[in-house]
Amino acid sequence: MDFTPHTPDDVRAMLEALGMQELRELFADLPDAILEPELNLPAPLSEQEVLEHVSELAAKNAPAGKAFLGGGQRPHFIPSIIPALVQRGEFLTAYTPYQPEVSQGVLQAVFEYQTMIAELTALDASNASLYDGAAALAEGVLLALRQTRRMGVVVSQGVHPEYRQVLATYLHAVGAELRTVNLQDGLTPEMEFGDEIGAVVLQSPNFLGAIENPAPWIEAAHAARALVVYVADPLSLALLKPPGRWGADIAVGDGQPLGNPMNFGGPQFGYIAVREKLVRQLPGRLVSQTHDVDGRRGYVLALAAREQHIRRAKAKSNITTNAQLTALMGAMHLATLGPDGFAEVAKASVARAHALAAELIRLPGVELVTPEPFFNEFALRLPRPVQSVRALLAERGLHAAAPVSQEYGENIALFAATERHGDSDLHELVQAMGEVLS
Amino acid sequence: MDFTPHTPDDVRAMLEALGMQELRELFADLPDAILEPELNLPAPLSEQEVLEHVSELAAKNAPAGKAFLGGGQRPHFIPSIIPALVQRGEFLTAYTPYQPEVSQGVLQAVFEYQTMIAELTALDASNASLYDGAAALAEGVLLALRQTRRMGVVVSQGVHPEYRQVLATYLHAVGAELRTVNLQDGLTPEMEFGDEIGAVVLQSPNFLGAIENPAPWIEAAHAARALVVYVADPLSLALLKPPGRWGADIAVGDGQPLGNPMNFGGPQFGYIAVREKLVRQLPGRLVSQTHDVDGRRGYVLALAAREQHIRRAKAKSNITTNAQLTALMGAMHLATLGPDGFAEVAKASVARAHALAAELIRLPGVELVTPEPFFNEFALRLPRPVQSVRALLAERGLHAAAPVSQEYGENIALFAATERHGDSDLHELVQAMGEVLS
Amino acid sequence: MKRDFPVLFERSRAGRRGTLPPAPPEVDLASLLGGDNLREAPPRLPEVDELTVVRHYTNLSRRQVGVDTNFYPLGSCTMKYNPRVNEAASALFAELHPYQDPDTAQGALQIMYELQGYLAEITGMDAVTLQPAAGAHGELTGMLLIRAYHESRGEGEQRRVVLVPDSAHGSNPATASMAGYEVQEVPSGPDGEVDLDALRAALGPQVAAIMLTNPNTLGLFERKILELIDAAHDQGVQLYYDGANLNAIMGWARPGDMGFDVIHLNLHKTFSTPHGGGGPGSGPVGAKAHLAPFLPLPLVKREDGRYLLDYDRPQSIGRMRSFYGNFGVMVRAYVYIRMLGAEGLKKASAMAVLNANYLRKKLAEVGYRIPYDRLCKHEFIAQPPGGLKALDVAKALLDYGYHPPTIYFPLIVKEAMMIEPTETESQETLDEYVSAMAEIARRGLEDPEWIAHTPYHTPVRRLDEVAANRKPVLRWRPEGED
Amino acid sequence: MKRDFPVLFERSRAGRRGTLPPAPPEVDLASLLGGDNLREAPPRLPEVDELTVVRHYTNLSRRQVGVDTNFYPLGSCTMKYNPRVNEAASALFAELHPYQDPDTAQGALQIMYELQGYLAEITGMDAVTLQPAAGAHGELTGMLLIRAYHESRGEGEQRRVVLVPDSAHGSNPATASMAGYEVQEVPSGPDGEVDLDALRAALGPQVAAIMLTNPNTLGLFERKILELIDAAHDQGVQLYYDGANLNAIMGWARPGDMGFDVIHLNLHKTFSTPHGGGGPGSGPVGAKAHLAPFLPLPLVKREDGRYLLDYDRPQSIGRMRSFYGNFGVMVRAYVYIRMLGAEGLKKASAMAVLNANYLRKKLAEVGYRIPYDRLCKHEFIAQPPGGLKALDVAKALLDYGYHPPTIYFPLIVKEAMMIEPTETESQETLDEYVSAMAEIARRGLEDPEWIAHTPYHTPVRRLDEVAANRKPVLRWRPEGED
Ligand SMILES: Cc1ncc(COP(=O)(O)O)c(C=O)c1O
Ligand SMILES: Cc1ncc(COP(=O)(O)O)c(C=O)c1O
Repeated sequence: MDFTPHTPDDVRAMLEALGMQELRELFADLPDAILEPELNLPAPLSEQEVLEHVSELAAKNAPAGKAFLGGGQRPHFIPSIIPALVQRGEFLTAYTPYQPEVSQGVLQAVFEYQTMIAELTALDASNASLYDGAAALAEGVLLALRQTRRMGVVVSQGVHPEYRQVLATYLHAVGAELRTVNLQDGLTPEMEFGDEIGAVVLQSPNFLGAIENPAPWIEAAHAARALVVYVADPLSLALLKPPGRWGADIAVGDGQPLGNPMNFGGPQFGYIAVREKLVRQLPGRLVSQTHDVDGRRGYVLALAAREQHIRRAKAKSNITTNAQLTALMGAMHLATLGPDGFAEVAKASVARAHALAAELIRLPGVELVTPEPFFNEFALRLPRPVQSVRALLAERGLHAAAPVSQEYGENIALFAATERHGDSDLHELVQAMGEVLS
Repeated sequence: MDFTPHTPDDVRAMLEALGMQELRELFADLPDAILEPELNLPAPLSEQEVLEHVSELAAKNAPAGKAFLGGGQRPHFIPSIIPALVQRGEFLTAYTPYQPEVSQGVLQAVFEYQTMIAELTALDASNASLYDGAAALAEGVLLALRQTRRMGVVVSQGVHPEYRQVLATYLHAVGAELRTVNLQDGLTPEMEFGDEIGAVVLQSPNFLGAIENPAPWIEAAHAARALVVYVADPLSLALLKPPGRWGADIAVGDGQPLGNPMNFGGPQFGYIAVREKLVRQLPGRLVSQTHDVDGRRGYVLALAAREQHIRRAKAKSNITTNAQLTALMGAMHLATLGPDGFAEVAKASVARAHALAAELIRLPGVELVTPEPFFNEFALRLPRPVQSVRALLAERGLHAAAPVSQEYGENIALFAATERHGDSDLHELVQAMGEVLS
Repeated sequence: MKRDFPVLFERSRAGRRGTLPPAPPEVDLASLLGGDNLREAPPRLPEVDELTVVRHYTNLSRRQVGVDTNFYPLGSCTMKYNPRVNEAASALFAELHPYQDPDTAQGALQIMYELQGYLAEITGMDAVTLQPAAGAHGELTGMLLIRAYHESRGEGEQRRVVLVPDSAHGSNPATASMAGYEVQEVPSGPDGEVDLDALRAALGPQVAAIMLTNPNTLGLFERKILELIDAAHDQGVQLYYDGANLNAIMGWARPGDMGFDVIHLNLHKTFSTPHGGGGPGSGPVGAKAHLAPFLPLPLVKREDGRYLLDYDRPQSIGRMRSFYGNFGVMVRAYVYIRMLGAEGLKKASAMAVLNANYLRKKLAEVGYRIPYDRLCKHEFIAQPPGGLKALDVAKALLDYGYHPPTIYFPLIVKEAMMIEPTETESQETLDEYVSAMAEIARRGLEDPEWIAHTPYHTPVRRLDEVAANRKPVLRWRPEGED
Repeated sequence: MKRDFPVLFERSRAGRRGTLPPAPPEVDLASLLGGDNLREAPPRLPEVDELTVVRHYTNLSRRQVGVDTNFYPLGSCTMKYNPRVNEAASALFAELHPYQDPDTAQGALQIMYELQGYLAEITGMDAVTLQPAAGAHGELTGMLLIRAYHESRGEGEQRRVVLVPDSAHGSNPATASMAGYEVQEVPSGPDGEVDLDALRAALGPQVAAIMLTNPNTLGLFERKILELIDAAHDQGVQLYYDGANLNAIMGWARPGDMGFDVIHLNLHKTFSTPHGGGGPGSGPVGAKAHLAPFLPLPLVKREDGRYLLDYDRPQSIGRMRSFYGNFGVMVRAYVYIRMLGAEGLKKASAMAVLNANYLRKKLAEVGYRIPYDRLCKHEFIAQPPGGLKALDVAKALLDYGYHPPTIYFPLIVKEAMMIEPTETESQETLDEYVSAMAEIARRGLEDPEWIAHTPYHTPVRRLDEVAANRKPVLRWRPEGED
């Protein structure tokens, strides 16, 4: 099934209007040599058949809706209104709101999203979204380099290793220097920065779950006139002092914990928020309030002169399509929870994670790697190879013990807990871990 | 969680506006003796908790999405657009369109539904829907009795036994006489009707799946000036000669086969269609086209003088709430399939059922009870008690062999097949039946 | 630029396809089905592509309002918020067949069993059937229970009359007729309640039942309910409670405790299941022990930890519906009750009553007349000020973004506007609504032309209902066909 | 009566709750998290009930158009129908965690593996990464492959320039910059195609790559493509294909066969995944064998019937995104490809091109100018007649129920209207659109005042963009706060 409405008669009539007889004539301007290749693809399916096929594939996976896995993605409960609202065709099938008169729905939703991100981070302005946390980090650092006109970057090893890898790829491209500072006892050590450093990056809670004290780094960075890029899990901002309050210039992160499904890692969205003075350096879309000719409030895309379609080679970024729908889900999620519900979810997550850690470290050979205080994830050193522990747990229908990259040490696994885990879930995992490790 | 928006401050302020201090005062007009009973109900749950609970209950069922069960409900494939569209909040949360200016969505959808039902049945007019097939039958017969001013009803045993039971309940209430004519060799025998008979009811394909020849009954009924109520599975009307063409006056049936989920038997919808002269006897809502003050086409509820809210004790029926949303799903389903797709689904269903019957009757001791031609359901006499066969199949993950009431004979089971069944599904059932019966 | 919105059939083009089913097996239909049985011409369904279907219904929905879009205080209809969690929950049960082995549907039967129990507890009844498909269907079921009861006592012939207050919902007298009874109207007194003396006078051995709504359709609680019921019971008369208005007193009082013998509920009102543009609903019926043997087939019972469908009920009135009722709706109501619990149900009613009284007070302050201006329950009746018509106020409200109240009902109040805000609306919404009502009243009195021609900003404007009734056009036809 | 539509924050009331999570365990946050680390004041999120959230977003969506509501011929964006089956399918995979044991995600990995293969087949490339999150992200990935390739050959320092036609999409030069290159524009000739002589002149050992869209943004197929590529390859220059426009030639020709070295695709355009109001998308990149070693980490491979994530790729440019890309979008595209198959993809492109040419012809007939009036592919450029402005025609279209084309792009055509009808629109829709365009032209020329003030019937009318740029208001603030 191909979704084209054309009947054979339609095709004939339309070709005739063009003075043509055959569809091939529509491709007469293509070189003959390459025309009409045989494509080796499976035969077409009806909707019923494709859904049966995909359901069979889905049955080959074990859903991880109660995963104890973290590392940038966690299972959170998503209220039923959110898929119902976000899947309304108008949100789903619109594109970038170039025509504001008929796009107030998306525009206002973005404006509200920007406000929420500014509130969470305690910074002045957010853009409309970026691809993911890693891209947000890369864009945040490039922004800092543009602003400071420097080419040196220092990143803490506490930043998600995959984010750092993406950052490295982006920075290599523009010839910037990236230096990584290793964690000491699970925390970012204090240090000073030279005047070649334009951006200083740390994450809190860091990749191992530990809550950092960012004050010394921020002070040192500002002393060197570098900008601070602060990577924060947005759920942590329900309870923890926000980047803006610590003095950070730029906050970035991944929106998944704001009620986006895990989707095997994507799509979700990246957020970026900055201080006022950096607004015109922001990459991507920005929505501004304004008014129409009748004086009614309305919203438009603003400051497009930063963007590729106007500025081309000199644009702040090449980003075009962002992650509007998943960001909208995040905004709906925050709206549905409100400040109290948001704090309660975070609190439940913290409480569960601490309860779980307390149990797991009592297992023989298990050691807490993450220094306290930690948030809702923590790393353990296990007495056995982590991949096999994860596999043995999976056989018991449990998803836990995400392997942590070697750079942090041997046999380290990450665990997380959220509001989705009840006492019995924790108990089941502890039980299984006991069996698996014994 | 109770979905009330009132904060404690709101409650206080609103009570104050009423000169009250306590909520209890709002119930001061209730007798003290009965006020504030202790209700013994489970403790309130959050959305997350209730979904976990209900998911556990759901896990205690075995979904019958590939059931070979019929008898008024069958699994059919539902295109994804249908739930997406029907669950739009405007359709879901509106009520009877009393205010046509803001209800054109529902009104026009009903108008189109009425047109489709008229087309399927080859009759002149359909109402907006009734509860289910059984209620539609009862209402159809009451309509015929009103019109003929008679109190005698003859029904073929080929009509779904549950529908006949409902009919009996309704007719007993108004003191009408109901006579049932038994099937002979699976078909309704020819007969004549006396002049006390106002309504004559038959079903084709009948409950055992056999396609009846309704012509003799219809002729005999009309000779006695009785009206004919024809019960038809709407899917069969994709291929079979429609009630209107056979000469029936009233067609009724259940809309489930038009892409309504089975929902353990409800909700779906009942349809009723009649000849022009009976329109003002129809029960329930009717939507008519009209125009607005600017001359634009629009739709309104019409002929309300038939209905309870105007006519009270003299209304044609007491029906108020009908089955609008499920009827809308039926209309969307027909629109999505179109005449060709509708015929193809019916054809696949017929082909599968015949292929299945051909295989099953080769099993030892199995006998085809339904005379040919049949449509997409058929009855078999089994060499073992049907309930136990059904149970043994269920253990193998198969849903088939619906027990047929004793009145049709001993150990009779109903089987159905639809477009959802592939060759391998049929094969699996035949295999399992072989095992279960051996 | 506002053009007629096309009927889907008008978008049809011969040969165009929507969803393609898998190619059906090649079979000879004439030989399988009998050549004479085949349809000569296919039904003329629209031939449209999938995008056209999507656009058509999406845009139709945009010509429609609902609780999800607007404040919708339609009296007697309890247009409360319909939680989406209900939809998510009921979808988990969509693929159950009513004839599958009950051992493979234990979760579904458990829900029905527990819901029967919860509703009995909430209403103060002894047994509940979930079978009726809507409120009116429940009414008929309930009246047939009463009838069977009288018949079982040999009083079936004698008790031919059902008393119904003149304020009753139309479905009550209509139901009594369908149940084979003669309907006798009982007048309301000047206080809006049933005239107890008139009622006493009407009682007698010929009376089978009284159908009452309490609070009644004026939103007033019948304060003499206990005496009334005693008087009726003394004469062997059964008391029917129309529970469509239970949202007013849930958790605060139980019809069973008042003495009612039978009750129907509207799950699609009180228990938050969506109205769907007119249904499907669900109308469970609760009955006292003496009526329980007559409840329709089957009930769900529990035996040795298993749930089963009980057909062994020899005194039953029979079946009211195929299968087991609107199960999908039951799941929604079940979820709602589980989320609210006893305290939540009680709070919901309290907030519904608070909202109604607050709105009554505020509307009175801006000039609307309140014919029975006393403590109301979940709804109340207002009348427009001056010579304004309820219809005009309703139409003007459309331009202000509100769904109007029920108008011209109950019939005993002139220019009645029956307003039921429900508990899920906030004080701000009520205040904004009052402002709009005030402005409409002021403007309408100043400028009768303006109000007589409202609405101006709706997808269509006032429609010609007279033409539709005189010469109804109930189906689309291709041009040239009549 | 048309009032400002409130911002959700304005509907907030202190203490009001939406969804209630289960009550969290009682713990002392200060001791668990460190007192100094705690937030002093909670973020000021809206405090609203669930119904308010539902109404707010429902009504916002009613202030929004999309493919589901309107014909949306936005050039360069391929606003084709987004089948709902895609959504149903991707929902089946929503609860997979990227770090769960790959043996428990074999179905997901199989989809990725097969999709890599299908896209390679469709584009004529040797290897595909699914990691990029959108087209522009794919461009950057592709350009980094080229860079790594040149570096691997010791030509990294020398090849500093990327050639980009002046008609290119803005993301191309922006990408080249992000990839660390100097951008040099190549002019288009009078026929709208790249000026081959100018291009040849620009070629040299300093050039790393040419980024080309073919058909280009004028909708024209670059007829000299094979010569052009030969000339570039002769100089060691790599050819980048911006595949955002693949909808024009799918199944009819493959960029790989033309000689391109690397390509990105937009699953959210060509492969029918929804645009979501601006994303998320997915921008897979295909590469010829010589570039494959540089593809980002990880790829999905198959070994002994198992699917696994391959990180063992020493020459890789590294990671472009966390995890494995926008998997949910991949499922949608996978479903689409499986439904269409080779013949369906080919038909989709043919109908897209047929629609574009038909519309081009018809618009010319009613007076629109077609600057390059020859066979086009999936889109074409038109200019309004007389002195009309593209902007005004666009705004007038809004009142006629259409989403306007892309306007003022590409930059090389004055008053450009870039029209891409896509294959999922019917002839009738195109004809109706032409009528509207004709009427707008006629009326606009007759009545310049009318067109200058369009639209009249939209939720808001023309908005003050100058004010928004001069003094942007990027967030809501409570009254009194600045
Ligand atoms: C008071 C009252 N009784 C009975 C009914 C009938 O309920 P239903 O519409 O579900 O049949 C209604 C609603 O229409 C009602 O408001
Ligand atoms: C020709 C062309 N190239 C590249 C892009 C960039 O794709 P994306 O928006 O997915 O980043 C687009 C679309 O915006 C495009 O039209």
